[in-house]
Amino acid sequence: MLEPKAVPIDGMLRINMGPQHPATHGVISFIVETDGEVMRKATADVGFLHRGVEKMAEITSYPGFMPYTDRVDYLASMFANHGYAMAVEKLLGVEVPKKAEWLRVIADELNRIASHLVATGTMAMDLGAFTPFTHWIRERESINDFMEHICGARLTYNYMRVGGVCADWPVGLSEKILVWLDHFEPIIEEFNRLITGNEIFIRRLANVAVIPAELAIDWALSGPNLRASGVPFDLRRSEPYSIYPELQFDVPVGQGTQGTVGDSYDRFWVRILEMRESCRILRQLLAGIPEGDFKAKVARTLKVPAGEVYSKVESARGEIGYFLVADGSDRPVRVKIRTGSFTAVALIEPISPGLMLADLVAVIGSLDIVAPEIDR
Amino acid sequence: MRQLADALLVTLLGVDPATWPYAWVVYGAVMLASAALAMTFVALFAGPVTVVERRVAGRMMSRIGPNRVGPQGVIQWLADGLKCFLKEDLIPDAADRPLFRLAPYLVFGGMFGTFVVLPFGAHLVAADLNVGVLYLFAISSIVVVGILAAGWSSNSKWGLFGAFRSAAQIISYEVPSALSALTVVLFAGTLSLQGIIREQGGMPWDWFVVRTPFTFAAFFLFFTSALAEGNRTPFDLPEAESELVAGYHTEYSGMRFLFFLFAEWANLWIMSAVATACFLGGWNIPGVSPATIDSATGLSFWGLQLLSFIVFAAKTSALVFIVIQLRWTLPRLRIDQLLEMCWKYLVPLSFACLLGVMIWAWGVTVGSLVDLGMRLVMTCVGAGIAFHYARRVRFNYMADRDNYLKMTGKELWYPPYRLP
Amino acid sequence: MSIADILFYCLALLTVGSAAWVAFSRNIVHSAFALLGTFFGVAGLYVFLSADFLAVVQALVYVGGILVLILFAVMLTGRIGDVQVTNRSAGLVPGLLLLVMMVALLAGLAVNTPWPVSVPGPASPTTAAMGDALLSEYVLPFEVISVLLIAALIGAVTLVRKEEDR
Amino acid sequence: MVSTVQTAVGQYLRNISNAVFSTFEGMAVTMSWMFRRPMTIQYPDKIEKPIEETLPDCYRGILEVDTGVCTGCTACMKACPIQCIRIEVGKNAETAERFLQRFDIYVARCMFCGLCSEACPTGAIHHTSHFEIANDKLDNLLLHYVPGEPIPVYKPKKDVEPVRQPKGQPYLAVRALCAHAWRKEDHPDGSAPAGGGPK
Repeated sequence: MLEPKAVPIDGMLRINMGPQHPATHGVISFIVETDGEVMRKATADVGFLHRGVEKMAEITSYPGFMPYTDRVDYLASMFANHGYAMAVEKLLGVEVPKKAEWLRVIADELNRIASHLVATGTMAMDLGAFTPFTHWIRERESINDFMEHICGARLTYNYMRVGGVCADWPVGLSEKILVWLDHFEPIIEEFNRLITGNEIFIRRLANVAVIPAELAIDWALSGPNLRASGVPFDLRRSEPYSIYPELQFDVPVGQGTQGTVGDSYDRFWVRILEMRESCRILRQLLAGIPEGDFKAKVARTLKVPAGEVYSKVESARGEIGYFLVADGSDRPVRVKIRTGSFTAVALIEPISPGLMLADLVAVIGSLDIVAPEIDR
Repeated sequence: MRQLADALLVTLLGVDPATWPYAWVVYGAVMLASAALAMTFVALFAGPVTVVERRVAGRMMSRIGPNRVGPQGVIQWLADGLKCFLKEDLIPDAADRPLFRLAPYLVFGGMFGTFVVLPFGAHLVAADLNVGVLYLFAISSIVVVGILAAGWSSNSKWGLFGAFRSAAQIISYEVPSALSALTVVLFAGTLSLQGIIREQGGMPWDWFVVRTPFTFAAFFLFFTSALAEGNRTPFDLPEAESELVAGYHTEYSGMRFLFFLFAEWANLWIMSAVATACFLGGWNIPGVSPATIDSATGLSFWGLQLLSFIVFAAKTSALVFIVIQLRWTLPRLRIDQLLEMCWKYLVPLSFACLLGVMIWAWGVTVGSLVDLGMRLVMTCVGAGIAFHYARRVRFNYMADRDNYLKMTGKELWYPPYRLP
Repeated sequence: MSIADILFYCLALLTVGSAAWVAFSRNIVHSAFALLGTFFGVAGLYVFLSADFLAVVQALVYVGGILVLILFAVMLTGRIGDVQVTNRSAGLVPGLLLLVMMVALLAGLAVNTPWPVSVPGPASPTTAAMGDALLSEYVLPFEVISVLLIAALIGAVTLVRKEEDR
Repeated sequence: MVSTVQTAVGQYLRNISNAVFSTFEGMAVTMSWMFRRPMTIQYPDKIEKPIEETLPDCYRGILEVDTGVCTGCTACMKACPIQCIRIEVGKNAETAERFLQRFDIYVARCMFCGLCSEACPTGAIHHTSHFEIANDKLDNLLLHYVPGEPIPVYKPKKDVEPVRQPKGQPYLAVRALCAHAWRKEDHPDGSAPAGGGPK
C-alpha cells in the first residue's frame, strides 16, 4: 500500500481521495498528486473490499458457489452467474436446453440495461447533475421488479444454475417487459435531451482522458470501455456464446462524436447506444420463447471431471471470465475471476497526468468502475 | 426607510418630522426595526425555501421529498435547524481556531449586508443608497474573505481547494455581473436600486429587460454571473460534493455549518431580487406609476406598499424557482471552463451589451417610435420563448403519457399543487 | 456626544485596532485577515466625510480585490506557518528614540496647525458630479491611467505565459 | 486567414447557442416532470396493499419450514453454501422411528440464495414473502422450527397428499419476527403510524 503523505512533495500536493469519498464509487482510494488543480498522477489503491471470493470457491461445492458470484459485481451479477455456469457446464459437458439459453440471454440483456443505467446515471451525478441519475434509477427499479419475478431477488439474482436457470419463465412477464420497453425507449431520448446533449456535460467529457485503441488493447481493456476506443470487440460477436449468433444487433463503437475517439464522452455514449441495442435484442427474444425445459438434468452433487477451463461472457463492464481447475471432486481446486473493472482501474494511472482534479471524477465514472469487482 | 418613517410620524403622531425635536429617536427605532425585520425575513425565507427546493427537486426527480415533519413537511426546516443547533460544534485539532470561528460570521455578514439596499416594495427599503448597485458588489466581497478564511483555517486540503476555487470564481464573475448591471444603470442614470426601479413601469414592455436586445442579453448574462457568485449549480465547484466532499465547509458542523447554508439560501433571494429590481420592473404595480404611490396617503398608501411588495415577491420567487430548476437540470463546470466562460464569453458579451446600450441610449430617445417598436418586438420575443418552452414541456409530457398509462394503469397527469 | 460621534469613534477604533493587529500579530495570515477591519473602518470614515462613492469603491477595491490578492499570495506561499514574521530588533534604543521624536513631531503638528473647521452641509450624492468631472475636466488623466492599466495587464499576461506557448 | 477567423467566430457563436439551447431543452424536461406522477411511493404508509401481496410467488424472502412435511433428509443443510441451517435428526432405538430434534435457521446469516428450497424434495423449506426482519437482538434471528418436543419426520406415501400449512400463513416464528412491520390492515384509515415511522 502506498504511504499517503500530508506534506507537499517538491511543490506538489498529495491528496488521499478515498476510501471514503463520494466520487470513488465504493471503497477505492486514489492517491492523487496535484499541482494546484492539475494532476500529476493519480494512483489507484485497491483492496479495501477484498473478500476472498475466489478462495471461498475452493471450500464450497460447485452449485454452492453460484450465490457468491452475485457478489463479484453487484450491479451486473447475471453475467457473473452466466460465466460461472458456462465454465462448469464446459467441464461437465452438459448440453443446456434451448429455452434455458433464451432465458439466460433475456436476463443478461435486462441486467445489461440495468447496469448501464447505473453507470451512465452515476456518471452524470459525478459531474453534478443529480436528476438524470434518479430518472435512471427509476427505470432500473422496473427492471428490478422484472428480476424479482424472474428469480425472486432484486439484486443478488442467483438465477443461473449449472445446466440452465433456477425457475421457469413467469406467465405474462414478456408482455410486461415489452410494454416497459415501449416506455423506456422514448425515455432514453428524453434522457439525451436532459443531459447527453447538454453543452456543459459534453464539455466536461469530450477530449477528456482519451484512451487510444492501442493503449486500450495493451492494457487489456474490454467491454464498452474498449469499444469506446473504436475497437469493435464484443464477445457476443467475436467469440459468440449462447444464442447470440442467432440475434440481430449492432456493436456500437466510439465515433468521437463530440471530440476524439476514446474520450470520456464516447465511453458514455457507447453505453447509451448499447442500451438501445439491448432493447432491440430483448424485443427479438421476447417475441417467442421456445418451449422446453428450463434446466438440463444434472446430478444433485456435482462431481466435475478433472480439467481446466476458461469461459468468458460479455459483461456490462467488459469481459468477465472464469478460469476453473477441477480435480474430480465436488469442489473446485482453483477459481480465478477476470473482471473488467480491474483492468480499467489500472489504466487510470497512465492516463491521469495532465488532467484536472475534477476530470478524475469524470474518468472514474466513465470507466464504470465497481469496487467489489476490482477486489473480489 | 426615511420616507416611511416620515409617513409614520405624519400618520400616527400628526407631527412634522422636519421640525419635531425627537424625530431622530423614531428614525433610530425604525432603523433597528428594519434591521430586525430584514433578519427575520432572511430567516423566514432561507428556512422554508430549503423545503421548497427539496420538494421541487423531488418532483423533478420523480420523488416525493421531505414530507414527514408537520403537514407535508412544511416545518422540516425547523427540524433541520434544531438538529444543527443541537449538534456538537466540532473544531478540528489542527484548525486555526480564531479564524475558523470567525469565518461563518464573515460569510453571513457579507450576505446580510446586501439587505440594506435591497428593496422590498415602493418605500420598503432599509436605506436607498445612491450608490446602491456598487454597494451590493462591495459588501458581498466580504463573503470571499469569509470563504477563504473558512477554507484555510480548517486545515483541510478539500477546504483549501474549495476556498481558492470560490475566491477565483467570485472575483472573476463580479466583472461580468457588474458590467451587465451597468447596462440598466446607463438607462436609469442612477446607481440607486429604487431609482432604477422607478425608471421602469408595471407592464412587461416597460421593463428594462425588453428595452433593447442588449438589455435582454444583459439580463441573462447578469443572471448567469449571479448564479456563479452565489455558488449555485452549475457553478457550485467550491463545494462540489463529488470532487471536494464539501469544499470550504467540509470541516464545519452544527451551528457554524448552518451559517454557511443560511447565507447560501438567503443568497437565492438576493440574486433574484437584484435581477428583478434591475431588469424585471421591480415592485412596479401594473397600471400604477411610482408617482401615484408617492402621492397616496393614509390607508391607500399602505395598501399600495403591500401590493408592491407582493408584486416584487412574486417576480423574485419566480426567479428563485428558475434558479432551483437550473440546479436540478445542469451538471457542473470544471474550474478552467468556468473561468474560460467568464473571461471569454460573459465579459466580452457584457461589454458588447454595455456598448450597445450606450449607443442606444445616446441615439434613441425614450418614447420615440423606434423605442416603442423595439419594446414591442422584444416583448414578443420574450413571450415567444415562453410559449416555445411550454410547447417543449408539453412535448416531453406527451412522449410518455400513453406508454405510462399502459405500463402502470395510472394517469401520468399529476399537477404540481397536488402533494404526494 | 451624539450618535454620529459614537459611531465615528467606533469606526476609528476598528481601523486603528485592526491596523495594530496587522502590525503585532505573529501569524502572517491573521495579519492579512485583520486588514479587513482596517479597510472597512476607512470606508466607514469616508462615509463621515460624505464621500459615499469613495467609501463604496474603497470597500470594493481594497476588500474585494487587494485583500483577496494578499490572502492568495500569503496562503499559496509554502510553509507559511514557519515564516518568522517579526525581524530581530536591530537596536532597541535608537528605535525608541526615533519613535519619541516622531510622536513629538506629529503632536506638535497637530497642535500648531490651524485646522479649518467647516460646518458640514447636508450629505449630498457625489457620484454624478464625480462622473461628470472624470469625463469632462479630467478626461485626459483618466484615459492615460486606463492606458497604463491596460499596459500593466498585458505585461502581466505576457509574464505568466508558459515557456512552451511563446 | 479570413477563413480561420470565420471558423473561430462561427465556433464561438455555436458554443453560445449550444449552451443556451441545451440548457433550454434540459429545463423543458425537468419542468415536464413537475406535471408527472412521481415514481416514489411513501413506504410503508401510502402503499395500496401490504407489500407481501404484491411480491411474486418466487420471491425469496425469509425462509420457513413446514415441519409437517419435512423428511429429515438434510438436503437443504448440505446445499446451503454458508451453513446457516442446522438439522439434527434423532432415532428412537426401539421403534426405529426418526424424528426431528432440531431444525434451526440462522436468518442473520442467510443470504436468501434459494439453493436450499430447490434441494428440498417435498417443499418443506421454502421462502416466504416476508422480509422486514430488523430486530434489536441478534438472538431473535435464530429461528427454532422445532420449538419443543421432537417432531416425527414425514414419510412420503403413495397417492396420499401431505397436509401442508395453508399458504399465506407463515410459521409462527416468522410472523413473530415480522411483527414490527407496519401493515395496512392495522391502519385502515391509512394514517401514518405514530412517531412518523414503522412501529
